Formats: sequence, structure tokens, C-alpha cells
Amino acid sequence: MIDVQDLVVSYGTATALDHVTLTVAEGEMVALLGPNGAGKSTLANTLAGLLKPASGTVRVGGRLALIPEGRQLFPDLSVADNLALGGWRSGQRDPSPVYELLPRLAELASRRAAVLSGGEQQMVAFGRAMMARPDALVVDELSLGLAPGVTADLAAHLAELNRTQGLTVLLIEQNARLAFELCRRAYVLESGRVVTEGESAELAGDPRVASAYLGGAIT
Amino acid sequence: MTRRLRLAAGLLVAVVTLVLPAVLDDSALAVYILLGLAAMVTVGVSLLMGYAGQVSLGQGAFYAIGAYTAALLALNGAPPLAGLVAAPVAAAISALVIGVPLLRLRGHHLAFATLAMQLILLSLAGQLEFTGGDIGLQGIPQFGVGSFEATSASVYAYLTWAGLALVMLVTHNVIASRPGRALRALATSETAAASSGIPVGRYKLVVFALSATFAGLAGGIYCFYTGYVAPGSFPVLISIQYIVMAVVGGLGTIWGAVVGATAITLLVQGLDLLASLPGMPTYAPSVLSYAVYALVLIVVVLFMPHGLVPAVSGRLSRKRARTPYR
Amino acid sequence: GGGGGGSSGQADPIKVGLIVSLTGNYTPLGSEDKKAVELAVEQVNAQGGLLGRKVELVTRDDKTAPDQGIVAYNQIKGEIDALIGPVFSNSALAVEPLAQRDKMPYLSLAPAQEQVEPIKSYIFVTPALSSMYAERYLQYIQAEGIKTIAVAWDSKSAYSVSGHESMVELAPKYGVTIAVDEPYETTTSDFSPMFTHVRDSKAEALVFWGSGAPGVTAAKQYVASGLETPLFLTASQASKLWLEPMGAQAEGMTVQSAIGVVGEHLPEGKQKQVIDQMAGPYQQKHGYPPPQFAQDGYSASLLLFEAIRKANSTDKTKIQQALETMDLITPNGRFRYSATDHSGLSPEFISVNTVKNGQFVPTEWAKEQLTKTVNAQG
Amino acid sequence: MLTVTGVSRSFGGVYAVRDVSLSVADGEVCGVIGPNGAGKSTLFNLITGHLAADHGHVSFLGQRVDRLPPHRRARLGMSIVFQAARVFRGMTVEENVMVGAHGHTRAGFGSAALRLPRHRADERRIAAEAAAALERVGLAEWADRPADRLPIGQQRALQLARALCARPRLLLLDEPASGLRGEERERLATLVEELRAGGLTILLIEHDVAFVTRLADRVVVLDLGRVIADGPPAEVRADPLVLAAYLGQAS
Amino acid sequence: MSAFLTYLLNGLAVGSAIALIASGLVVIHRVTGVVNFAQGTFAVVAGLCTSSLLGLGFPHGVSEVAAVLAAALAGLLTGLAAVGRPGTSPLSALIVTLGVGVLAYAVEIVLWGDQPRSAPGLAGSVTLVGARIQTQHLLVIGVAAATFVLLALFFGRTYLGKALTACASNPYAARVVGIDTRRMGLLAFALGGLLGGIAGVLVTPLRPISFDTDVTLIVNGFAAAVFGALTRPVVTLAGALLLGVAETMAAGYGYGSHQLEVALGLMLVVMIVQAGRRSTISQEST
Ligand SMILES: Nc1ncnc2c1ncn2[C@@H]1O[C@H](COP(=O)(O)OP(=O)(O)OP(=O)(O)O)[C@@H](O)[C@H]1O
Ligand SMILES: Nc1ncnc2c1ncn2[C@@H]1O[C@H](COP(=O)(O)OP(=O)(O)OP(=O)(O)O)[C@@H](O)[C@H]1O
Ligand SMILES: CC(C)C[C@H](N)C(=O)O
Ligand SMILES: [Mg+2]
Ligand SMILES: [Mg+2]
Repeated sequence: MIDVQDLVVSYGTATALDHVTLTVAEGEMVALLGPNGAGKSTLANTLAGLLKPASGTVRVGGRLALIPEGRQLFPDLSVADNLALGGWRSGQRDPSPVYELLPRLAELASRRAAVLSGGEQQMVAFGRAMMARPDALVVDELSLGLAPGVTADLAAHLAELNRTQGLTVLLIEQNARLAFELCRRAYVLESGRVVTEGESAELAGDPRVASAYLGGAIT
Repeated sequence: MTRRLRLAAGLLVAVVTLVLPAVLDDSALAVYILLGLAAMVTVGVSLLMGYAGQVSLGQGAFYAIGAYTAALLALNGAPPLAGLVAAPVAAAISALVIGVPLLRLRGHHLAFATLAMQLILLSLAGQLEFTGGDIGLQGIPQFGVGSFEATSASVYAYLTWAGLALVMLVTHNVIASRPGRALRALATSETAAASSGIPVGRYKLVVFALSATFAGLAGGIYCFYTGYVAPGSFPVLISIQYIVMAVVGGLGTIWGAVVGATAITLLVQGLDLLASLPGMPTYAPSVLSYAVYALVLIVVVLFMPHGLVPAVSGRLSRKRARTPYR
Repeated sequence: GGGGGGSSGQADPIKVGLIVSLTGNYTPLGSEDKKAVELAVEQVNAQGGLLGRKVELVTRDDKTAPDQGIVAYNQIKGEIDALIGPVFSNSALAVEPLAQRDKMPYLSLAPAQEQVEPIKSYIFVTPALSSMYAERYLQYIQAEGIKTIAVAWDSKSAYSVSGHESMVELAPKYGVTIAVDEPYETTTSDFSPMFTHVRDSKAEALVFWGSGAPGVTAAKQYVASGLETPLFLTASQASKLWLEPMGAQAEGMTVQSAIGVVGEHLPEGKQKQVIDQMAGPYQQKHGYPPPQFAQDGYSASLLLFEAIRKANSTDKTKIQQALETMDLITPNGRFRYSATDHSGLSPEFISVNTVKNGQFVPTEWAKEQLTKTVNAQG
Repeated sequence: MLTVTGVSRSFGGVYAVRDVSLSVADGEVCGVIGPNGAGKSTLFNLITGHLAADHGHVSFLGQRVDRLPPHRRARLGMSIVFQAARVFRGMTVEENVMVGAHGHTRAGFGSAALRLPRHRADERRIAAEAAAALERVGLAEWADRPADRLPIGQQRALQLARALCARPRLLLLDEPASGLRGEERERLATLVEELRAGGLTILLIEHDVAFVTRLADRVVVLDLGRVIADGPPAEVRADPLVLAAYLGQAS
Repeated sequence: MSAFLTYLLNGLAVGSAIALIASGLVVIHRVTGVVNFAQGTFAVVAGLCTSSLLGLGFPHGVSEVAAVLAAALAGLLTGLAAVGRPGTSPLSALIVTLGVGVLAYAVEIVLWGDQPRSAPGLAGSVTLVGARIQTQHLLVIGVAAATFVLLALFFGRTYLGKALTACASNPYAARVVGIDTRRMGLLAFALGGLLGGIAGVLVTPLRPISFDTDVTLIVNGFAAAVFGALTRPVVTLAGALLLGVAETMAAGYGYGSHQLEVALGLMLVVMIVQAGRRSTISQEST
């Protein structure tokens, strides 16, 4: 479904992705880990067609939606309109399925996105991506700013969609425990290169990965 | 650029600046002086817009206030030097007074408000008795100090470029220091700036006044050089022209203002010469000068979006995103 | 500068500076001036030039901006022998002190009163001053038996401000009361309040001072408003610039003009001859009769040439002296400059016309007056 | 140090913060948790003066501050790290941090324009202080980079450095750990511990409950704009009200 | 009383004409974030076209529609220059539109000369409740009202309108959801051209148009559009009407030479009062 071969992306003279190869099979959920500045967001943007590769190939089968880093809502539009525009490609205009999943958004439907709290904005970003009825979803930081309960709900929902509809997911996530729980396979990106890849269980056991990504005070 | 190279370039510019008034003829000197005056105002615009993120579409008003102040004083018998000193002071005070209500506005609102301010001011100047109405003030005495009287254009050229050097030095010192950082910070986020203890309102007012001071000084010199001040000398279009100069030269660099002012002034004067060649069909001058001016402007802005100076000095990468006017 | 007379070589041309608006608001005025001055230069050169030398124009654009006028002046002042100056009053006023300082004979194309009050020895004006237009209208108004008028004026145009002032000042002398005194702005796009005021007053005529766009806008809205009070316009409207956009709506309106504009209605004589000397070639070259502004440019050229001839030199002081004793008939009328009069014209050379079939036709009163004027000069 | 008494703030009829009272003692680290939209960030804005309260008042260092504008409160010693990154574009990382020192330095336009000796001394001191702050948050080697190009995580660290450069008495952190992975979180936690040890008073909003539990002496729980619990972390975590409103099944 | 009504009605008409210019500014800014200083040019192009076409003997209706389409084309071309190149910042684009406006001067002078032109519109005037108003003024009021109702509905209610709004609100996010921001920008410019064209066609019979009339048009239009934050059609309309009525009232009640000061001053005061009501943080929030 997502097939990245030998991808190089740079900003001016600075290379952000350096010969990255990565695949996500149809119906698979894969995690992407890496420290700040590793190039995760760069990869996400390239997959969504927002950045041009300097070399290498990116192939995506089917419709891909992106939950971008930092929410990136339309601040001047209402929550309902933000969601509706998520359906620009799919033609879905009615946000009620999203309201079912995230009832809080139904309460906020007519509020301007700019005044939402951080977590509320993240919910809208999630809902907006869902409106695209994607075959594949790239999530750049799912849990960012979300209360633990909400994160759990969304994770469960992702798993459910994956199970029932075969949604392909590439999950960029700082909460490695959550990522490993959700995804069977994971890649670790550092300084624009893939340094490790493998089964989640395996990686969680890798002392280097554990100290870098599982350490600290994570719930 | 290395330090030594930059020093050498600076020296070269200084020498050329000093030599030019001695070798240029009257015709070229006139351009040289107006160019320096435009640059002086544009440095202020660049400080205000490129660093502090506040837009003024009415900078010409302060130019006018400076000019009128000096003219009125000189015509009423004050020594020209007093007029020249009073010009920037009067402009600064006006900016402080006008700025208190106006600077509560941001972005386009501020842009419009400054534009409206200039229109209103000019309109008043055109109707009041003591400003000479629409006819303006004529026969302003020459600039002079003591018994010395500035009769030749080269004196005005030195005065102008000394003023410009002063303005550039002050701007340079300000932006690279505590108040300058505060200005650049509030351009991005007034909230975050205030959280760092910056009195945002006061700083905006001060930088507004500072840029007005530069314009006022230029206005003072202008009034003595031309000997004539009227509302028609300060149309709103010149305020827009200053912005064009600042953007073409490169916002957020001091030299950008000077280079922009130079480029635009020379372009305009060059086209003017073409226009008055004998035997030109009636519409040719305007058509030619409008077309060439517009095309050069469009091409420069599209292909050097950060302005001439960054494009040439190749430091483009560092100056991105310094365009808070959105 | 070409100071000395013949000694510096016969081939040296006489250089005449011309600063007019070739871009900016007053382009239409400036370009007419330029055409006319070029025509005059062509004609004088065809007759062998002046003092045996060719005349050469040095033209600059003031961009309808005073500071650009000064730039232009500073650029050419070193090479010219005399200057025909800007049509835009503000530019003219900006350049004149410099010209005076440099003792540069200067013929102005702008009508502003301030140019000759006080008199500056080197500055001479060619168009009729706005005060003359004001006085002429008052004469006409008195002759028509009108007692009460309304006056509208553009508070942002020097020409119209001083015209209005003179009118207010002179009205009592002609037994006229001003019932409505209505300022407006150059950018005004709706004149209905003015027409309402006029309708509600006793005014028997509305005199409208202004140049450029407002002249057309107001006149058109006047037609639409259905106001019965006759509309009187000043010489700023005496050209195709106003006639064309007005079209049929202009019919019957009253418009002032310089005598040259109505040359064909004059009796034969010196005046008509001078007018035709320019009007014919001009029409031939440009396809339309010379408008008001062209008359000014041509008249200024004739005055300057005559002064150089009389001075028999291009010495600036001598030219100035020649100008101060000038008595010459031009398309604008007969100029009699003196040490105390640098305008030289009088209201008698102004015609009051009505628009008929898209033409300015002198009123009966004007025809009579002009005939008197022309005959008086022989 | 800080006392908030009965503050409320509504937006178009909807209460974001409703009659909240809380006080923070000298040297205390106080955690603030609660569901999304509970009013935590709004509370911070009321404390720092970026929003005006409809009712109630705020005292800081024994002085009423509710009428003071944000920059005056900052000068009294409040420093905030916002939830959304607010770095100053077009300035380097170092310059961003130097801005933080604004409140406790004096050199104004005049002395800057004239480059008075006092001003130069000030500049040197500010630069040194900024360097130290950058070192502390681990951004030293990024000092000369344009700040707006930093990845999200570093932008957060940068804001923290800027806040520290202000020599705060009270530090308000709005989700400082979000966007940080394990190792980086650990470093942040250590830094906060150090700061606490240095006597700094801290108010900390965080959704990472373990992070809060580890660092906070006391936790305040907000829900729908009200305080629903206030006490030591362990106690609060066991509070059924909190469990229902916030922690749910996920903790 | 009837004088007051006359001033009011005429003021509304003047305001409506301003509103039409402002509408194009709003549309373009709302979609691209660019302040289009060539907006007055579109009106000028349409006005000059109408006058030529009518002069060539084309009937009313055909001439006006063709002129409006020409203005829309001018809008599209301006858009290509201003937002056609990816990565042009709104400020650069603004300067480009200034450049386009000046370039248009050259083209207009070649095609139409530099002298003002006019075109006949609806002749005569009507009397409404004792107030006299030109028929053409009524037409302007009617068209402006219809335009603004349609615009408000378009941006407020339709999906396309929202997608267009999204482009300026957050261009990156617009691309994330798959909106082609460049195409939308061009669409907005064409629409802006169309609206400018309508303004030009309606105004030409009322006041002569020459190549540089755009300056006057844009100053008033900009004032009104800024009043509506360059994004809100209804507030813009209110601003324009306020401006128009203030000007006419000033002239009506004896301040004819201070129209500009009165009208602009009033706008300023209202804006400043409004600004005092908003807090910084809610204007800045991300
Ligand atoms: N617009 C840009 N211009 C220049 N460099 C950039 C730009 N955006 C990102 N970079 C650089 O590219 C590199 C990769 O950045 P990216 O945002 O992809 O990292 P990331 O892995 O998503 O980090 P984080 O975990 O903080 O989100 C970083 O070094 C960053 O500084
Ligand atoms: N300017 C505003 N206008 C309208 N509603 C607002 C405004 N600011 C905040 N709100 C609302 O107030 C509530 C509280 O917001 P706040 O940002 O304080 O939440 P929070 O507790 O910080 O949430 P999170 O954990 O998601 O960041 C939210 O429902 C938000 O939508
Ligand atoms: C009659 C015109 C030549 C007057 C001109 N509009 C001026 O004010 O200078
Ligand atoms: Mg990232
Ligand atoms: Mg929050």
C-alpha cells in the first residue's frame, strides 16, 4: 500500500531524508519512531505529496490521509466546516460519523477552530482525516496533547478500523509503548536514515530502543 | 561574507559616497540627493515593517511633517539649523500622538489607518491658512549655519548622506541589541513577547516614532533643498513607493532599504530621461515608463522574493520568513 | 549656458526648456502644451530660427509632482536660455523661486494667482488667471440680469480655490449675491447634496469651478438631477476632454474659454490671423482643433520668441527686460506685460460660450464683447 | 507565592474557567491535569494576564496583580511556556532566548543607538545568561540556527530556555513534555527536578500522568472549568471523581 | 426631511459603488491572503471596454457583459502573476499586484488614450418618498445588494465557498486535505476581476473613468474592505455604506470640503473602538 524506495528529500542544501526505504503492506499498522529532527514529519509530508522527493520513489495505492503535526486546522472555520473539508477528496460532507466517535466534537461543532483547546484541536484533526475515508492513514503524533482517555479511545478506534475495514496505518508516535501496542512492526529513523526495523516485540526488547523510547515517565 | 571583505566593501561604499557629490553635475546631484532622502525614509520603513512587523502606508505624512516644520520655522525667521533639528523632533512627537490610538490596530487595519492619516493630514494642510493651503510654502531660505549658506547642491548631497549614515548607524545599533530583539520578537507574537516582559504597546510606539524621526529628518533636508513644500509633494503614492523600495531591496536588512531606494530612484529617473527625448509620440513617455517600471518590479519581486540584497549576498536562507505583513 | 549673443558661433542653437506633465494626473494638459510648443518651434525654425540660430527644445516631465518639477529644473537649468514652465500650478510654484534665484526668464503655463502676487521679476504667466475668469463671468451674469448665484468649487485645486475667492470678492461690485457657496473635493463622486442645496435656494445660475474629472461627473449628474438652474462652467472644461465624455448631455451648457478656442467666430483681423496660424497646422497634424492648453503653450512660445527677437540676444536679463515691455497678440489674446503686470492679459479676452452640436459657440453677448475687444486692437 | 481566588472566565456564555481557587506555595511544584477543554490553558492565561478574568482575583508575591498587563506580571517573575510553540521567527535560537532576559535588563533605545558602555556590558551579560539557559535544556549546539526551522520538540525546549532566561520566580509549563519521546522526557523531568531543587515554584500542566505524579508535590484536577480535586498525587489518582472524569480506563 | 432622505439614499448609492470594489478585494484576500492593489484596475478596464464597445455600436447588455468578462480575464491574468508561482508570499504578491496595476496603465493608454471616458447608463432619475435619486444609482444599490447576498451565501453556506476560505485560512492544511490552492487562488482572482468589472460597468455612467481612476477607487474600496477585515462580506458592505453615507451627509450639511476627513476619520474611530474590544491572545491563537 505504501512503498518508499531509496527516498531522498532535502530542504535547500540540508538533507532531511537520506535514502529511506520503507513499506507498509495493505491492512498493516506500522509505527515510525525517532528522535526530534529525525525526519519523521518530512516523510509524512512526502507521502501526502506535499514535498517533492529529490530522488527515489514514493508509491501509495489508494487514498491516503494525513493527520499533520501540530493539528493544522483551518482556524477561521467552524469545527463542522473543518470536518466537512476533510471530505474534499472523498465527497463525504456529513460529519455525523465523526461525532459518534468523538462526541465532544458535536458539542463544539459551531465553534471557531482557533479558540479550541489543544486537545480539542487534535480531535478535530483526527476527525478531519477520517472524513477522507482513507485507505491509508499517516498519523503524525496521535497522542499529542490528548488526555489519556481520549488517546486510548482513538487508538482503539484505529485498531478497529484496521481490523474491520483493513485501514493501513503508518503511526508516528512519541509514546513508544502505545505505538508498540498498536503496531506489529516498527521502523526507527535517526538523522534521516532508517537505523532499525522489525517486529514491535523484538524492538521493545532491544535495550537501545528501550532506553531511548520507553524510558522516562510514560504512562 | 568574511569580516574583512565586509569591511572593505563598507569602506568602498563610504569613499564612493563621499566622492560622488564632488564629481556629479547638478542634474545628477539632484537625483543623488532625492535618492538619499528616499533611502532615509525607507530605512525607517524597513525598521518598522521588516523588523517590528508593523506596516505604515503613511510614512509620507512624517516626511511632510518634517518638511513643513522646517519650512515654517525658516520662513518665520528661525535659523535653518533650528528648523533642521526641529523637523525630526516634530515628526517623532506627531508619531507618538498619532500612534497611541492607531497602534491599537494591527496588520491591514494599521496599514489602512496610516494611509487614512496621511490623506487626512494632507487634506488639512491643503486647507489651512498657515500651511499655505494647496499652494504650499514657497521661497524657503537656503540651509545654512551661522554665516555659511548652502548654495550649491553638493552641500545638500553631503548633508543628505551624512543623515543617511546616521540613520543607518542608529538602526544597526538598535536592531542588534536588547530593544531590537524585543521589536523583532513582537513582530511574530505579541503574546509571547509580553510574556518575556516586553511592554509591547510602548515598544511599538517607540519604533513608530523612530521611523517617523528618520522620515522627519529627510523632510527637513528636502524642504531646504527644494525651497518649496506643498501637499502635492507628498502624495500617498510616495508612501507606497517606500514600501516597494524596502521590499525590492530586501526587508529585514538595512542595506536592503538603501539598495531598494537606489534601484527604484535610478529606474524612475532613467525612464524620465527616456520619456523626454525629443520626437517621442505623445503617449510614448507614459507608456514606456509605466511598462518598464511595472515589469522590472514584477520580475524582481517574483524572482528575488527576498529582495535584491539577500539575493546578491546569498544569505537568503537566513532571512526567510521575515515578512510578518500577512 | 549660452549666455552671450552672436559671438559664440552662428551654429549654436537657442535652447528653450520645457517642463510639463507628461505622466501623472495632468498628462492630458501637459501633452497638449508640448504639442503646441513643438509646433511653434517648428514654425520658427522653418522661418530660419531666431537671431539666425535654430531653436531647440529641452523637454522634461514633472510627472504632475512639484518635487519632480524641481528635479527636472535642476537638471536642465545649466543648459537652457529660458524656460516654459509647468502647467500644474503646484509644480510651477515650486520651480519659480528657483528660476527667480537663477534669473531664468520663465513663462508659466499655470493659471495660479499666487505666481504674480507678489510679482517676481523673471516670472511671467500665459494663461488667464482664475480671477479673470471669475470677473468675466460676473460681467456676463450682470448682463444677463442675474442677481443671485450659487458657486461650487473644488477645495483641493488651487485654480478653483482662487477662482472662487475672486468671485466672492468681486460679486458685490457687479450687484450679485452668492446664495450657495459649496466646496467639494476632487474625488467627490456624488454631487446630489450640492444640487439639493441649489434647488432649495434662490440661485438663478450655478457656477462650477473645477478641473478634470469632477467637471464631467458633476455636469452629468446635473443633467440627471433635472435641476433647472443653468450650469456655468469655467475654462477648464473648454476642451474635448470635457466635451467628449459629456456627449449630447453637454448641449446648452455654458462654458468659458480663451479667445483662441472660438477663433472662427471672430471678425477678420490680427487676432483671428494669429489664432489661425496655429489652429490650422495643429488641426492638420493632430486631427482636432487646439484645445485651451495648446493655446497656452503656443502663446508662451510666441511671447518668448518675440522677447528674444526684441532683446536681440539670449542674455537672460535682456530677455526679461524685453518681456516687461512686451505687447503682443497671441491666440490667448493681447499680452501687455509691464513691471507691475506679469499676467498681461485682461478679462476681455475670455469668451463665454454655449455648447451647440458639440461645439463651443460664443453667446451673443460674448460675440459682441469679443468683437469690441478685437476691433480695439486693430 | 500565588493565590488564585474565585476566578471565572466565559466565552460567549460558555464557562471555560468557573470559580477556580488555588494557591501555590513557595518552592512547590503543582501539577494541573484534566480532560481536554477543561480550562487548564485558560487558567494559565488568566494567571499571566493574557486574558482578563470576569470575576475573581489573582495575587502574586502577596500583591494583587489582576489589573497588571502581562509584561508587568512577567517582570514580577512569572514565566510561561505556552502549549502551542510560539518561537520568534526570523531570529536565531540564541536571540530567541536572549529575548527572555528582557524583563530584568534595562538598556533602551537610547543607549542601544549610542552603544553606551553600560549597554555593551548588558549585552554581554544577556548573552552569557542565554548560553547558560541553552546549555541547560540541551540546545547549546543549535544556538545559531534560525529558530523557526527547529523540529517541534526543540521548539519546546527553546521556549523553556527563554522562560528560564527571564529568571522566573514562578514557572508555568503548559504540556512541556508533549512531542517528546522517552529519553527527552527523562531529560526534561530531570531538569524540572533540578529547578525545584533550586527553589523555583512551578505550575505544570501535563497529560502524562506518570510525569506529573513523579514531579508534582500536589495535583489540581480541573473538569469543565472547575476544580474537582486538589491534593497529593497519590491521593488524587485514587479519587473516584478524577478516575471517572479524566483518567478513565487508560491509567 | 426630504433633504435628509436624499442625502441618505445617495449616500447609500455611493457606498454601494464602493462596496462593489471592496467585494473583489474581500474575495481575493479571503482566498489567497493577498491584498489586491490591482482591484481598481479591473473596474477601469471594464469601464473603458464598455465605453468602447458602446461607441462601436454594440447594444447595451452585450457591451456590459463583454466588458465584465474582459475584467474577469484581467483578474485571471493578475492572478497568474501574483499567485501563479508557488511560494510567492502574500506580501510579494501584493507588490506584484501593484506592478500589474501600473502595467495596466501602459496597456490602457495604448488602447484608450489617457483621457477620461464615459458611457451612458440608465437615464433620468426617480423620486422616492420625496427624495430624488438617479436611476443609475438605484441600479448600483440593487446590484450591490444582490452581490453581497450572493457572496455571503456563497462563502457562508456553500462547500466550495468554504474550501476557498480554507485556502487562505491555512494553505498548508488546505493542501493536506487535497485542495489545489493555486487553482483556487486563480479562481478567486478571476472572480475578483468579475466583481471589479461589474463595479466598473456600473460606475462609468456616473463618473468618467480614465486609466488612473483606479487610485481613487481602491482607496475607498480598501477602507471598506479593511473594515470587514478583508474577509467578511457583510461587514465590508456595512463599512462601505458607512463611508458613502458619511461622505454625502458631510457634503449635505456643509462640510463639502471635509468629506474625506469626515468619512475616513469616522472609519478610523470605529476600527479603533472595535480593536480595543479584542484581546491579543485570541487574535493570535494558532
Ligand atoms: N522547512 C524547513 N526548512 C529547512 N529545514 C527543515 C524544514 N523543516 C524541517 N527541517 C529540518 O529537517 C529535519 C527533519 O525535520 P522533521 O520535522 O521531519 O523531524 P521530525 O522527525 O518530525 O521531528 P519531531 O519529532 O520534532 O517532529 C530537521 O533537522 C529540521 O530542522
Ligand atoms: N477564545 C475562546 N473563545 C471561545 N472558547 C474558548 C476560547 N478559548 C478557550 N475556549 C474554550 O474553553 C475551553 C477550555 O479551553 P482550554 O484551552 O483552557 O482547555 P485545556 O484544559 O487547556 O485543554 P487541553 O488539554 O486540550 O489543552 C475549551 O472548550 C475551549 O474550546
Ligand atoms: C485650467 C487649468 C490649466 C488649471 C489646472 N487644473 C491647475 O490647477 O493648475
Ligand atoms: Mg515531526
Ligand atoms: Mg491546553
